[in-house]
Amino acid sequence: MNITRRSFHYATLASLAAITAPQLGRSAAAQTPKAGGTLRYGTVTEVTSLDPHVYNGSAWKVLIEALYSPLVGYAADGTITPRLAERWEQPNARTIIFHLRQGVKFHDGTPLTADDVKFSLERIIDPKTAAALRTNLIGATVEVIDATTVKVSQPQPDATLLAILALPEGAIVSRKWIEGGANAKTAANGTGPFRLDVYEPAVRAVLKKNPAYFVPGQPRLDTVEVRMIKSDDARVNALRSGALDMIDFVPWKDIDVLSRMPNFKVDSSGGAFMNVWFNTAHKPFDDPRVRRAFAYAVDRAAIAKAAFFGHGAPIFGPPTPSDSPFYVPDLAQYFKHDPARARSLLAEAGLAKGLDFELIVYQGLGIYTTTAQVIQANLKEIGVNATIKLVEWANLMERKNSGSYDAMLYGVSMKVPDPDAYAYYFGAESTYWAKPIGNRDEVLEKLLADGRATTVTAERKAIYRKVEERLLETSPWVFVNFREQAQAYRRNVKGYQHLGGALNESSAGISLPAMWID
Amino acid sequence: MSRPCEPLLSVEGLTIKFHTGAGTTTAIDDLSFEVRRGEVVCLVGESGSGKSVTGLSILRLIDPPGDVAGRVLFAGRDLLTESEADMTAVRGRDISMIFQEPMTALNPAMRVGDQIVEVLRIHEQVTPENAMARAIALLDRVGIQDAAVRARAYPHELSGGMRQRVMIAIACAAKPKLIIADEPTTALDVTVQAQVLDLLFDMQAELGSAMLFITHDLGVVAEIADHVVVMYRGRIVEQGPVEQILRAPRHAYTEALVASAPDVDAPRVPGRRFPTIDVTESADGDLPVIRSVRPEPVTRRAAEPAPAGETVPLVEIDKLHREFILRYSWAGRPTDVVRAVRGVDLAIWPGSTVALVGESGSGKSTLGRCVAHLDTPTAGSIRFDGRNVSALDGAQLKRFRRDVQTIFQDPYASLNPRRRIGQSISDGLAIHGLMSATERRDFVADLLRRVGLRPEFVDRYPHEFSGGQRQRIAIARALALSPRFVIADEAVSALDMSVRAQVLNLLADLQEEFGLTFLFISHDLSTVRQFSDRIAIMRRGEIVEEGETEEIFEDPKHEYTRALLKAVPRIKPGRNAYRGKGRKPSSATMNE
Amino acid sequence: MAPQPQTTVARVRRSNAAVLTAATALGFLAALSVSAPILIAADPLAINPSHVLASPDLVHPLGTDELGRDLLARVVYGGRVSLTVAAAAVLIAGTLGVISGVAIAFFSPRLESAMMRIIDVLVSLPEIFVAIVVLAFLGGSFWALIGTIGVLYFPQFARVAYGMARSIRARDHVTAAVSLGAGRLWLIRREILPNMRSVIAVQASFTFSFAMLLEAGLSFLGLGVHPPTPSWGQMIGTLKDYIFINPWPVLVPSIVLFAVVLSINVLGDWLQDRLNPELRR
Amino acid sequence: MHRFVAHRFVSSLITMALASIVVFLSIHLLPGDPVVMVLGEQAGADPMAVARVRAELGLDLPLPTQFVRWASAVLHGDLGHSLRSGEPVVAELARRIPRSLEIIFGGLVAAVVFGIPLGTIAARDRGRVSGLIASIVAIAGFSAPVFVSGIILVLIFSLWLGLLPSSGYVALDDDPLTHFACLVLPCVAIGINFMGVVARMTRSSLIDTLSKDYVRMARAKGLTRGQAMTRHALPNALVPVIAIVGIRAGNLLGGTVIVEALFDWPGLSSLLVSACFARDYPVMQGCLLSIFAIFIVISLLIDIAQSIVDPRVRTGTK
Repeated sequence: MNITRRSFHYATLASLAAITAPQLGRSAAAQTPKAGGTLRYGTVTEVTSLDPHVYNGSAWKVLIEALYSPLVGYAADGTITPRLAERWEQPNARTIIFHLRQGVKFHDGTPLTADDVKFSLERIIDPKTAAALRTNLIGATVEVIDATTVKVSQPQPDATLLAILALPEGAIVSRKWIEGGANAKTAANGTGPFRLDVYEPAVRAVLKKNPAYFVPGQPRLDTVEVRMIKSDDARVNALRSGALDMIDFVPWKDIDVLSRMPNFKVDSSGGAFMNVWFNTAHKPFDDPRVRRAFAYAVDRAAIAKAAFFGHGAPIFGPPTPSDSPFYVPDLAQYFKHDPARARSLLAEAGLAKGLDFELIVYQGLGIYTTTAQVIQANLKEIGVNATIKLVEWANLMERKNSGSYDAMLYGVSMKVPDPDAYAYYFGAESTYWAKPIGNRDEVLEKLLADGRATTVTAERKAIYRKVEERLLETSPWVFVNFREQAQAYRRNVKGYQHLGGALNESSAGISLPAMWID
Repeated sequence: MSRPCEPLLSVEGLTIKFHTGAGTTTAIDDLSFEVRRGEVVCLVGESGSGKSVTGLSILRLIDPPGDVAGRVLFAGRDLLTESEADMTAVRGRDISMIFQEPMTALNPAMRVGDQIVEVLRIHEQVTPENAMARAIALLDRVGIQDAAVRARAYPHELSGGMRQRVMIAIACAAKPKLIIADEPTTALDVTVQAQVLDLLFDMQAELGSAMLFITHDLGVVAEIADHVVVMYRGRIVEQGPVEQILRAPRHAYTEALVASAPDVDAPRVPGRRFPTIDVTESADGDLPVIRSVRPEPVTRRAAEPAPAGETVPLVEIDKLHREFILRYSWAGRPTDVVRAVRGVDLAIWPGSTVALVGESGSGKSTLGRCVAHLDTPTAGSIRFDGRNVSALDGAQLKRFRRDVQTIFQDPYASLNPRRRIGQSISDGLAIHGLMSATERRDFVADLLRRVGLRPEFVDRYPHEFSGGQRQRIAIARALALSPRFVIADEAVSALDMSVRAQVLNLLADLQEEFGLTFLFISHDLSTVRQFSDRIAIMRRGEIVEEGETEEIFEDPKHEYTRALLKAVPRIKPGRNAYRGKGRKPSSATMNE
Repeated sequence: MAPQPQTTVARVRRSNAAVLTAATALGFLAALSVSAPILIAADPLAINPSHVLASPDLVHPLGTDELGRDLLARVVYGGRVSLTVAAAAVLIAGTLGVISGVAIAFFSPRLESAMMRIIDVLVSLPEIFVAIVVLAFLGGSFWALIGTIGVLYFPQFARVAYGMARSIRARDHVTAAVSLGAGRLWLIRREILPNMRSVIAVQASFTFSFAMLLEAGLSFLGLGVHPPTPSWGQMIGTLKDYIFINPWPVLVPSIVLFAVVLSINVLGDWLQDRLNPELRR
Repeated sequence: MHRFVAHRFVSSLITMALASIVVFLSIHLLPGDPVVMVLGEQAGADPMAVARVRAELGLDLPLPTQFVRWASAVLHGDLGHSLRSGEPVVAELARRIPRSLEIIFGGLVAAVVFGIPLGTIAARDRGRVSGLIASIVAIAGFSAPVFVSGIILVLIFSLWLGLLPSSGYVALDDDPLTHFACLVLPCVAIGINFMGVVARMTRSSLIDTLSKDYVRMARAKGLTRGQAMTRHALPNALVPVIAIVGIRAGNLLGGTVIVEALFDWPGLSSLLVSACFARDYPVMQGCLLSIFAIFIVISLLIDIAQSIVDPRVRTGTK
């Protein structure tokens, strides 16, 4: 649900970044990059804060990725690469030691030190910051070993630590700058390939090349102009009329339209996924049979076609992309569209006559209302009357946090390429979904704890298979479909690599230093 | 008086038809008359007679024009066939026009000087500076003091009389050969009317123009006209020299019209009724049969008003003040106060009629409203039947509301357009919970008969009635509660002369029958002489003179009363008070 | 002033063809909406994901929407919603506005100006803000939508009613009723209200068209009726997204809405013209 | 005249004070918690974090205290800081208001330029086909939802003809030409919508004025029909039109959400709406307060404009 600038937390999910366009990389390599030029980029997100630790929508990720650098980062193929740390070692499952690059300077000219790293990570952990990565790093300690060496330790073994620190939200900020009273929401001082030239919250940001960037030859662009255009039509029309070079979040209806046009290229891949959330404390949704009945009733293919114009792969099993190492093929067809089965499950639960309930739906986006209407029609087939209640975001949040809902349609974005994300989604202590409604599944809790404690991939695969089986059996959510997130750009924009899964939102940020205008 | 031979304007067989959703109406039917050089022709008629349409159609200013037939020859050209461009050259330069309402006929958003300049610059090649100089000279000529300053004024900053002077200046600016004046003085007070007429004919004499003067007022006709054209329902019923028309009218309508005009110089005869016009509609759509009716005087009066001193007055007004605060200062103190009524004392004896006479703004209506308890005096007291009116409440106020009724000036506004007249008349009974529904119906039918209307009208709406009929309905409504005291606030001013006489007669009859006491508020001295027992003359919030009717008329004490009396136009043919006297404008500037 | 029938320009009626057309169109649509369940066989809620955004064919005379629902059925049923919302909102706004406007005109001068201040505040509040506030409190629903639009337009009625009530109160026939002993209630019921009916009717006709457009605007912002219930505004707001895929579906509700608003305005204009001499004060 | 305007001004200030209380209350009583919006999806559900941030923002104080704090800050020219961006609200408003005024002004100019002639034709030719057509064209302008007419404008002028940018905002000092090019479509969209109101008002006011004696008088002076119309009838007929244009301009301040969204014009309306959805109290209050203030200024301007056109207003005799 990372579409708008609403604040979301990151999440980790059992998937490494998927490369959807390897051919792109080849064609890009075949051409000679040019230096200079301006990229005009239109984004749906109205970024209202540039604080690199507090999530502020997908374009925020792009911006902070361009302005700041984390210790390590993701390469276009999803592997972890050096950023501010030129190398690192992992002495045990709880600890990582980072060796910083020499001579890196912040945009204001102050040199980067280990102390800045300690400050930054502690700032993330500090509850006052309300940082995106806080829950992942709670309890972690940061030790400055020398001016260029930092040790990060977790109290328990943590397989996800490096993956977490490689996210853009793990940005390193200057202690001096922050403690000097700078407003990190409206200004930026990082070590990234670009520096902030102009910024108007929710309207635009202009980035200029950072000549002192630590990667030689990058960035290639002189200027990146980011325009925040919430209206889908306005954004698409701006691209079509040549006012923009590239847009994110291409509306699904326009993906095919733009693809057919000769001067535009559209890259898309699965990102966030849509779900029906139940309040398992409310009758009759405390009964797994009822929830499973819903899961059988929903016609995911119809939704993919109607709401996403074919650009939303149905999720019949767990929400793990097929290119993930944690993908389990035999679970992938778990819930097929089967109204008869759904009816019999309802009958088993004593609801042969059907039931009435209210489906809470966000009002601000067409895909939600369209999806909700298909679900409503599907449920009608099994005798369930769903009343769609459209609410604005603030209301949705309030309902989510107070548990005042029977069921709601909710989009979940993948933020971290690790299956530990399940703990965030379903863990009893996570305020994301389970805690406000008091949902606790001891079986699941145990599995999730095990999964986090081991770093051996084979063991983790086995554990997370059980996690997924358990989730499908109990169906606290009905997984509906992946939302393809697409970027469209003019053919003369080169060097862009579209990434899937959890890195989807960061694609533009990761590609930006290498991009150029032909 | 013989007519000059050469016709300046010759209207021949003018016929105008309008097409409306309801069908075709003939506004003007086969009209022919002439206006010769230097002559004053009066077009006389009651409302709806087509006299104003005639004036406008000469200049082709009717919008939309309708179907026009006939010829309008002006200096040998047929204006009806001229091109629109040629007409614009005629308008204002050859023929100019003066309208009735100077407030609405002057552009409220334009300085008066500019409005004069405009007409000069349309018709002559003059520089703006010269035009303005001439405009100021003209303003000076029409008797506006400080003309250079007043030229920069907006119409609303001038008094009614001054505005009409500006109109005259505009009309005369291009030295037209013919001036069409459409009721130019009707909206003015009688004293101002005299001055404006004075000026108008002064200017006419100076320019040597001819004039087509449209009016309903025979008094004015008598004073100004050479030749009179009498119109009725779009047709000319009679025309001729003024002496002939007024002294020896040939047509019954003219005769009735002359007879029904009140004569301010005729002494009061108690019980006498005004002559009226009787109209019998003919079946074939032709003109109705018209005759003049002179009712016999009512010899016996039911209740001769008790002379002063013998009984207690029904209404006693004591040092009454009424101030209107238009603006407050920041501190909440009034900064702009109009003192409408200033220390009025007046007593009204039971069964009598007191006429309160004054010009506009004299405070007479405010006084009436205070007496009717429709307005609250600032100071002083009004006692009705011994009780202080301002202190009335509850049952006493309810009783007062039954005892005191008001008849208003405008019969078009005083009846609720959304209520059947039967409802309107019986509203008072319903409010006071008198009688059952059937009784009320019978009672209303009776009342309607009594005021001279057919009982079947009970379910009709006001718009189905003529002005005179509506005023009768308003009277019936006022009488439904059997009041003791009736305030008639300009109750006949809006009515045509013939209807006015009928309504006045009705009021007099009703007074006899029910022993009513009247406060008769009017600006018109000519009607009150016959009608009232006593007269109070009001001016600027004060009563300047009060006394028996005949005393006031025969021996006015106050200078203002005398001025008022003198200004009333007399229907004495041949008097021609304003013609050719070549008076200096200085006399016309008084009292402005 | 004496009546001057001769200066009242003969009232010209605009060629009544436009009015007639407008009235016929409205009447036809209203009749269609009322009798929708009898006339329209198709279910406006039945989805068909394999036949979306279709142009007219034999099965779907007006094509289908983004979920493959029959557009004819949806336009007709949507008309019921849109017309009901607008009518009910106008009714609420009119009733509240007339009551408060007339009441204020009868208050003491101090209270009168205080109340008018409050009305001024309501008028200057941005529509969208009011809509968000009301919907946040009531949650989006059919009735909340009616309430929102009603609340938004009530101050305008209040102003008109207030002005009319004051001007009518100064007329002689009201004074005459006072002098007959009529109380406030009598005056309001029999003298004031009947005489402002026509002006209120004109205001209502214009408000009706504004209400329809506002419904559309709120639907555009996702603040309208809840799907799958169709309303014209909501249909336009949704279908306009697909204009590059198939421009036909969005045209259907747009043209209908346009025609209705146009018709109402033509009628309103005509009504105002007819009343114009009455309005002259 | 001065007194008249001053009086209006003072009573407007009272209105504004009243309005700010209404606004403050309605905003603070809204369901939906700004703290949750600040904290986001996850932390927002943590009661401890919520309580802490609430206290930090002073939102835990009793409402009257909060109001007094806010009001006294406002009197010192401080509208607080945005909960989302941390920017001073004043700075945000200073950027947004001129842009809003720009499209509103442009829209009104377009509306007046097209609306007054249409209304004049409709009044002059009442009862004729030309008048009917003018009326219908005018009405048609606001019979289409602005998002439909806006899209049609983009389709024609931007995507088909390629004459104008489909959307966007460029600062005047960055690129004046593009700035005005971007301005055209939103202004036309507002103008088309509003043209009908102007035309209709002009029409009914003019019909009224044309029956006035002074128009006839003007023609009796020898002016042509057209001269009488332009010199005498129109100036007087425009008095109520000015009022409606002004009031409408005020309404547009918070009423151009759809146009701003459609044309990506970052004005006041979209700020207000996004602040509303995010429950960014200081920004909401700042927006509404400035809308009220501009409303007051506009109504003063209306008074002044009317008094220029109609001298009767000046002396208050009307």
